[in-house]
Amino acid sequence: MAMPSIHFLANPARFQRFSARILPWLGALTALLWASGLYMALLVAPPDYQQGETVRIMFVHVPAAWWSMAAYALLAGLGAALLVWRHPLAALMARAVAPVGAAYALVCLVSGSFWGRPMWGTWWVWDARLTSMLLLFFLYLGHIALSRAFDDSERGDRAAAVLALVGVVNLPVIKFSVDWWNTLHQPASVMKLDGPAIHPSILTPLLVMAAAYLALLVFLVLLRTETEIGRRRLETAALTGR
Amino acid sequence: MGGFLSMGGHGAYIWPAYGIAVAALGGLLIWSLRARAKVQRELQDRGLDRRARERR
Amino acid sequence: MSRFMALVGRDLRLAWRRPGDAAVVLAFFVLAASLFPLGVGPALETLARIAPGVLWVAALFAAMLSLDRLFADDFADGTLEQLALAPLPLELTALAKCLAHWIVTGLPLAVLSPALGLLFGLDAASIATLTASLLLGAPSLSLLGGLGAALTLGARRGGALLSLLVLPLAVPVLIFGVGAVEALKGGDGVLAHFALLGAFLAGTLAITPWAMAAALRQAVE
Amino acid sequence: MFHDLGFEVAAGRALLLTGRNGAGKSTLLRVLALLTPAQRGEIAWDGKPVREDAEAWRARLAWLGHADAVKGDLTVRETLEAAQWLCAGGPPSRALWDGVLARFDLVPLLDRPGRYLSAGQHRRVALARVALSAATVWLLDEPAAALDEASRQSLHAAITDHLAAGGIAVIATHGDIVLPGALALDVGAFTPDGTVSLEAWA
Repeated sequence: MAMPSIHFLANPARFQRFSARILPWLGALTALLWASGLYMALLVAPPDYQQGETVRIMFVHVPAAWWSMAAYALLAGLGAALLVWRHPLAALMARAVAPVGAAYALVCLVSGSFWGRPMWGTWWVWDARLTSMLLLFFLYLGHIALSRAFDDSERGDRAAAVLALVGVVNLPVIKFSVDWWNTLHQPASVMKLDGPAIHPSILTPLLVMAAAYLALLVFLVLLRTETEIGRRRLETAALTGR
Repeated sequence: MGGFLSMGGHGAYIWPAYGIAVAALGGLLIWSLRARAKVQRELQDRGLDRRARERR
Repeated sequence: MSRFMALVGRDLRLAWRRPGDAAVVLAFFVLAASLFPLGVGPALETLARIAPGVLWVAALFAAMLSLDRLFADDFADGTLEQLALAPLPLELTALAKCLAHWIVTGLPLAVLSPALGLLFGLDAASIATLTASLLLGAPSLSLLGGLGAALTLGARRGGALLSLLVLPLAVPVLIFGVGAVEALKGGDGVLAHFALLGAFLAGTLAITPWAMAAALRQAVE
Repeated sequence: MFHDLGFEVAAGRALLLTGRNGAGKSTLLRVLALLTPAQRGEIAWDGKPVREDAEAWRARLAWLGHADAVKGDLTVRETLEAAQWLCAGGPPSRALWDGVLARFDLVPLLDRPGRYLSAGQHRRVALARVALSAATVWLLDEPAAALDEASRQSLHAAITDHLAAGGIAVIATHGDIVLPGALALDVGAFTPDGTVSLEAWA
């Protein structure tokens, strides 16, 4: 039942030829997106009538939140590919994705607290979204720690894959419980910025920054997957004494 | 230029937020590039890299 | 069914032969909870306000402490291989061990909590709600903790790693459990909280046996 | 580890796996017990791949690994009864129980906790568990390890009876078990670089 698209990348050598070809182009695209995104976010976008300039932090905060959650879903998908279809590359790609997802979650947390400071006067606010992001960050740390906790790295990959599958099912429940806990303890917080009714002058920079984050995510994942393939090749070579 | 830097008085929050985001992601990028280079060097030393394997 | 009960019985007998292991966990629960008044101050009304949170967090840590041995002994002496080959599906085997763990740890924690509730100046109704929430929440902890124990079998830093993996997943239990007691004090109904605790337990019962079996199969490979 | 290795064992026959340490004897046994998944290859019972009904195949197995699965805190009686309840779902028949305990000289040790037993005694308890299980296929990994001469005799007798009753045994051994008419297979001969030596089929 191997789906054609996954099967195409199944063979590490074929994957390396594919990634070697597209990495330079993807790198250039990422740099371009980041340059234009930052330019639009800092110079072009108007200040918000309420928050003034601090709204600009949203351009680095919100995309980090989106893609750190998407990366965790990808991690779970790779986990399923490894456990269900024994896809050889999924384990290595999962090792590549986890640190990037964790970094995105960290960026989201830090930028979130910088955003909260002028508005709420404190560095950290137990806001529902920030708290869920903090827990997602811990799930990432758990995944990374578990995948490296065994002498046999394949065992680590499979154990982390099981954790990712349970984690991705549990994540909405965690989010619900935190939102629910938040409404119990705090009146609805003022941060309502990500509603659809965002003014285009704010929406376009946000979308460009989101594209920049995505391009960087894909670039880093392909890059790190190549490294993991190399590492695994070194490991097996050492094991079989070649 | 002054207005741009002070960001309507909130510069002290906007610049660090951007700075940390770029530093963290940039750092991850550099670290990943260096890790790949190190692994490829080791592969070449052991004659395991792609060109050597295709020659065999 | 008889195989399932035989396994639960064997684990209970093993726990009975080593009462020290369970006693240490319960002692830790009491000690961890009683440190808070030393830290926060003896004023009973502050203690009563933070009591549900403190007792639930202490129960969470106590459960985590007792979990890394759940499969480790069987893994070390070869019993896990026999269990993997027994006609009883591995999912049920893992469930039996979590049930035994709940009986040995989860139940006593709940039974002990009224005494600690008094230490914190909780009124009778709050204590009853707290104990009920621990009774309904602890099985989820045993299941999630069992998954953590199975995943970290043979890992280098088992104990601490287990808590890092399991605690984020156990956050809903903590929130609903503590929420129940606070809802009582707030005057509105506790039914919603217990329903959510029950729903979480049902969900955990549906997912973790499969995940534990997969993790155990990897361990015996 | 090994590949292109194939064999067939009929009812009432035994297969002795030999080969130096690390040749893959234990791994082959674990693959047969479905503990370790094989990358390629098939295990069939009566011509039918066992993967289709793994539960039924496992129900036919008795497994003796390097570790004896004897609990320090349980007495020998409790260990054997628990194992019997787990695989058969009920207590063992009186005759079988007495016969096996007598054969492996465990009656005096019945009520002694596992932690006071020696390695040889642990091994005898593990062998008793295998004998008590009504398994058709015995997978034994160096069963004679840590056994004294007397215990080795009772092991030999137990295997012979098992084969006589139409059972099958696959035994990894260092040559310390001699079974007339048994197939022998040197797992070391099937080394990864593909050299297959035919005399392995002695």
